[in-house]
Amino acid sequence: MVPLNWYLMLSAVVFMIGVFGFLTRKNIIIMFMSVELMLNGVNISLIAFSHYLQDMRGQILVFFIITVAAAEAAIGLAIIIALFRNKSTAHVDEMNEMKG
Amino acid sequence: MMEQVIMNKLGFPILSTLIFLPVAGAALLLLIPRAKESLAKWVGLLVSIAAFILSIPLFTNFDKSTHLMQFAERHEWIPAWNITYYLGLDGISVLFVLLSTLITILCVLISWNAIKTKVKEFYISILIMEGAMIGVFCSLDFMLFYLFWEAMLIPMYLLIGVWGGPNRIYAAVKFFLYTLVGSVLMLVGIIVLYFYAGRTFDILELMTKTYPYNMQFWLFWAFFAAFAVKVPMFPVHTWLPDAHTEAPTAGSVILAAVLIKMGAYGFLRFSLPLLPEASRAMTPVMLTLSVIAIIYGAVICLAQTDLKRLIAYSSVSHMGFVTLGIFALNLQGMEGGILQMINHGVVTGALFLSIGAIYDRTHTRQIADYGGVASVMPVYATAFMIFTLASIGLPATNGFIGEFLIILGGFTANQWAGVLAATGIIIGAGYMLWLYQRVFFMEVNPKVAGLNDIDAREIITLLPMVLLIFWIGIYPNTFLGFMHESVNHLLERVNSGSAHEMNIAKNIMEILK
Amino acid sequence: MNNYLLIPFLPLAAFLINILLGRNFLKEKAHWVSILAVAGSWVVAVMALVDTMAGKTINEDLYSWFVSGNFKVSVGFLIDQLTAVMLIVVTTCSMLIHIYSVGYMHGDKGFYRFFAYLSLFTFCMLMLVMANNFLQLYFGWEGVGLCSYFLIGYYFDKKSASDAGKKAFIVNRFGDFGFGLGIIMIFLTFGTVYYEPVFAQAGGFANHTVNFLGYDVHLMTLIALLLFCGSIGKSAQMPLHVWLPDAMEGPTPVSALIHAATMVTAGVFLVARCSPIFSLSETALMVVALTGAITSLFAATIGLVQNDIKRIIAYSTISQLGYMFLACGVGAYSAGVFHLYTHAFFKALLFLCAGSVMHAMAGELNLQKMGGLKKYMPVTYITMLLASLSIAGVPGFAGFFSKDEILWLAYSGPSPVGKLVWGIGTVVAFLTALYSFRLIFLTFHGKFRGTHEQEHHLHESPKVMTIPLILLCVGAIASGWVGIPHLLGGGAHFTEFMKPVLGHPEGHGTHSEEWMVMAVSVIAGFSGIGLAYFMYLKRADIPVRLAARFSAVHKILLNKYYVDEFYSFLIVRPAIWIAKNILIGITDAKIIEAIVNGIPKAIGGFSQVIRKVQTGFLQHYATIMATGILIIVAIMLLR
Amino acid sequence: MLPKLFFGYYAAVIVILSLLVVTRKNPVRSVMWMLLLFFHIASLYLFLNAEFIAAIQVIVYAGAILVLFLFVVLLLNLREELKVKRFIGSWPAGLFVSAAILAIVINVIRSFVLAAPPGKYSIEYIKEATHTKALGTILYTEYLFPFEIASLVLLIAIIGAIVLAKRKTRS
Repeated sequence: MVPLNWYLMLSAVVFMIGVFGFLTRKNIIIMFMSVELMLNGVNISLIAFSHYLQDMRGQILVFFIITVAAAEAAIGLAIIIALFRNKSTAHVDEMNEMKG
Repeated sequence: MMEQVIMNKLGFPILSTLIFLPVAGAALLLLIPRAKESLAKWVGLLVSIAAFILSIPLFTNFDKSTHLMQFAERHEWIPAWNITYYLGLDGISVLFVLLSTLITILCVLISWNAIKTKVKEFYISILIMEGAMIGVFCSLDFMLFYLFWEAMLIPMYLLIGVWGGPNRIYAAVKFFLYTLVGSVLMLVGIIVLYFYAGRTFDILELMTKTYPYNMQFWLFWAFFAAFAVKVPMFPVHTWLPDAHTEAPTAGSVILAAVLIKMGAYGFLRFSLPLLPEASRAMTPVMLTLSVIAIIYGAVICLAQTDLKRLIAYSSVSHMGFVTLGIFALNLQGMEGGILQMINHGVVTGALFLSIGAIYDRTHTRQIADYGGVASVMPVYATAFMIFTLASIGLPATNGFIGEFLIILGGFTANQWAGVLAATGIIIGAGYMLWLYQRVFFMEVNPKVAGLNDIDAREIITLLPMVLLIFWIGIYPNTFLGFMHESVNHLLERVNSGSAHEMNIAKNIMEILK
Repeated sequence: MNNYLLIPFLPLAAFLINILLGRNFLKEKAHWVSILAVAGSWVVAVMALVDTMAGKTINEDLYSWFVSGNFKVSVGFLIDQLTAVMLIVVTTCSMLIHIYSVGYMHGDKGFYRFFAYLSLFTFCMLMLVMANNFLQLYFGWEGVGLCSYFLIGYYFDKKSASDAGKKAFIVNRFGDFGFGLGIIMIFLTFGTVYYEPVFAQAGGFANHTVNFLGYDVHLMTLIALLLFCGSIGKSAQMPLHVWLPDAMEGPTPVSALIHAATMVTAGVFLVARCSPIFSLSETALMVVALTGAITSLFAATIGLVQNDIKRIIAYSTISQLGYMFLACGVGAYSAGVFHLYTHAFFKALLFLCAGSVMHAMAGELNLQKMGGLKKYMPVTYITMLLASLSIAGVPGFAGFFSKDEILWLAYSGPSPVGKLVWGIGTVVAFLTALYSFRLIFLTFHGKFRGTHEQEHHLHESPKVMTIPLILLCVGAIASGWVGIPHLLGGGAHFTEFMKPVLGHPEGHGTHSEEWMVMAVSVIAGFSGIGLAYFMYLKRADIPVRLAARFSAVHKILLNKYYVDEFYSFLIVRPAIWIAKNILIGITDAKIIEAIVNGIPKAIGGFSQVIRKVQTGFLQHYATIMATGILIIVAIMLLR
Repeated sequence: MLPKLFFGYYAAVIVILSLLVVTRKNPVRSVMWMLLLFFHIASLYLFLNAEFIAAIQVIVYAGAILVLFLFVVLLLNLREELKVKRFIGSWPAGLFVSAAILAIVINVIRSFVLAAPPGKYSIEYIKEATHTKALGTILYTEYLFPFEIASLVLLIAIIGAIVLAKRKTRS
């Protein structure tokens, strides 16, 4: 039997790789994919908990997360397209309209 | 707490009607096309007149024999936080509602030709202002009160900032920030009270509790921040001259006649009954600040070159009298203070109306640009003379009754306060008569030669003020009668649980050894 | 009672009619309303006098003015002997001056306005004397001050006139400041402001002291002196006399009515009315007596050198008012009121004659440009001469009896300063005669010194003006006859009549002393007249030489002891300077505004620093956020 | 032992693929690696008795979302992407923060013990009721309301995406 801790560690690693990608990549699409990676990391731990606790709620939650992820991907990518159209770049370091 | 109030028996919810009729009128104005300016004016006028007529039952049906809240309405609003929609009037607040409805009509009238841009929006602001002002005076729920209190800021901010003079943005922002900083501190105070008193915003219920002195002390200063700014008391008065100077006529009138009364009203309605011990302990400070305001405001008027600025500083001085009367903590002072609030509303409102009338003709506020106006506009000069005399407290005008009672009360509370306040009256005569001389007397300044005298509309605008000045001056009992019971009750509350005597006769024995 | 209500309210009605309808409807006929009203008041006032002589006094409330707790005050009327005399003085003078004004103000563009103000003044003055409580007295007091302000500044397009009006009002406010405090002290002491209970209880407080502004003072002295502050202002006593000479900017009938006969005497009336309070304080009485004496001397010396015909009479008024206070100060209230009553006639007459002269001289006021007018205007000359004889205290004339009574009571009375003020009073009697006859001689005798144009224009005034002069002249001669002392075989009826209100002063002196006092004052009066004759008619070079010889003294007198300049230097200019430079310049601008604007500025400056954190890069924000999470996680999990 | 071996394989591949996703310069390659990653994660779900979720993972993530990503990547014409640096200047900070959080979390997870009692959805129960039915029953009864909201979220997302991505007609 694989201990729960292993799954959780895997989940944490995937999540933190996502965080790392989000924090460091220039390309906004890759940043977006990093976000998906983070969501998947969370999903792994939720499914693992669901299995070990013998409780369906974890899976329900994952189900909703995937739904929201889909919606988020649609909107996010639409924003990226709109952004690209205006700025002709997909690099976040070239977007600093909010500079104080 | 229902037994503490007399529910509204008029057959219709008069206070709610008074609050929301102007708001509904404002909503109606929204529907009017922008181009139809005169229609917007007429709607504004009719709505304000309707509100005034509806407020008359408050005057006629008021039961002067009780201190209880009258015309009360109470509905659940946000039960989760125990916030209720709770309205009512007592002898302290009823006159201000009447004043508000009257002043609004006059503001609409005086702005008839003066406002040329964004006419519809102007009247919307005025009407919303009216609703909020009445709401402040009627609220018996602290949260509701705070809501109206802050709601007043927005139309006033717009009135100054959109239709004001050249430096209006600065004045509007200054006005807004000053008042907001104060009221936020009050909000903290309200929340503290809410939790201490067992989660209620009901003002009447809060008044039945007693609070530890330490807490009272801090709450007093939190409330002071809100109310003193509004009054405005001495060190926080500098927004007033700017706001008055830059505001359009109607804005100045509302500001002078009603808005700055709310500070003093707040002291009466909240600081004194909720925090009696702190109020008593802070009396020396408050009296000192009042006396400083009286003399400081008066002396500073001597050097003003701008008409509206001069009247604005005279407001500081007159409101010093009001706070002096209130914190004298005796019957004469307090009744004088309340009456003086009405008086100041009438007189300073009238002065601003008059200045607005002549400003429409000359477009200058500099005193040096005037001179000899009495030769050119005799009717106007007569009206202005009456307002000037009322402002300097000549007997038979309303100013005298208020100032005399205040000085009597102030002198009883603290001899120095009374004596120093009385010197304010001397200086008051000095600057007002000097102003009158420079504007109306002497040779006709070419800049005012050939001006038309005030027309029927302006006479109608000023006439109610003249009548009120003499009515209050010659038979003030009509108005003082509203106050006796409520003020007595308030004083009982303030002086409860201490050896401090409110009866003047007892004070005499202290004076006479 | 109801009839008596007509006394004040007829003029009020006339005022309202004139002010509302005068400009558009009544115009040149405005005087009818006012004259009829004041004539009606006069008739009722005479009825009131008759009633009071029969011993009937009235004290009734009309309606409750205002109530606040135990403070209650009404509009109400008290008609007793003192009031009745004042009513006669006020309505008579007012009526005659109204009539005179019809001629004097003829053709003025503010004709209706003038009569409206006169009516309003009459109303206020009557409210003042008829009040049965202090607050209504104060109402009338301020009301007459207001009318005085209006009428002094009647020619408001002249700067000097509007300045003078304003000055009168503000200077009076200084006095009223004390008066108002006095009323408050009265209320705090007695719990009421009605005369009757106050005077009834006053005796019970005779020995009380009170803590006033940190000092323990004698209660009655305090109240009396506070009230006296009001009198000083209204009756133009030192140091608040400065407004009265300037008040001559108003039309001459106004000077006669307000600034000679009635309003300025209100101060004396107040002291007389409050005699039960004043009598309880020796200090207060002494202050009153000395103030009166010093003022009368001071004003008389100024009057000697002035050249403006109306100003001389104005200083004469101040001086005579000082006399009245002198009388009150030695306890001889009825003598003071008696002098008030005779003075009203001869001083009003003097002013009206001066007005008549001005009328003839087309507004010229300078004595040095007149001379020899007696042949052009005989009625004016004779009436003015008689008035001057009266004021100089020539036996038989009204002024003689009142002045003599004052001097005798000062000399013989119990007052510790009696002998001193008697001495001053006698000197003043001499000076009065001197400047009065200087005026007569320079105006009416000798050669005309003005321009030819003026000389051509000289004429006697119309009947509507001369008839009031003649009627007042009768008063100036005969009004004193009601008070002929026992010594001269009279009955001293006036004093007897006033006794219920003002008490009877006890003078203790022998008949020979009384003769001596009388003789001294008569001699002083005649020598003044003689000296004036010598100096201004026979040897006109003497005054010039004297002025040159004592140029410093002359200059001080000519400039009225520099009191105006002193006030301007001490009060007016510092106040404006402080307002401009300290309050606006420093307190408001540098301190309060600095704090108010400084806090946002500091916040703004701080924001300028920390805005650099806002790089606008998404990932910098995200990194900071992640760092925050790191810290939270570290704290929560590694605890 | 076998399950641990399986787990070891999947875990290693998932970590490697994740790293590849976030470090590739060419976005198209990242998407491809991510596709592979999702299949591995789906397999892991099967391993945890969540076959429905595994299917969803493949269908929605791999089939829908990633295709969308691919579309966008191709749409944006990222030729010059290959010429610039892939990380921002301050990437060490990001690396440090994420590594530090990871270190802490791993450290805590090591000693994590599941203390709660197991629920009723045991393996036997699911085997009997079938996984989809068990999930469906709870989804359409207890979680009906969130489910409806989720559908609303999707609807709004569809509209929002159209509005945002649509070219402005007036130029």
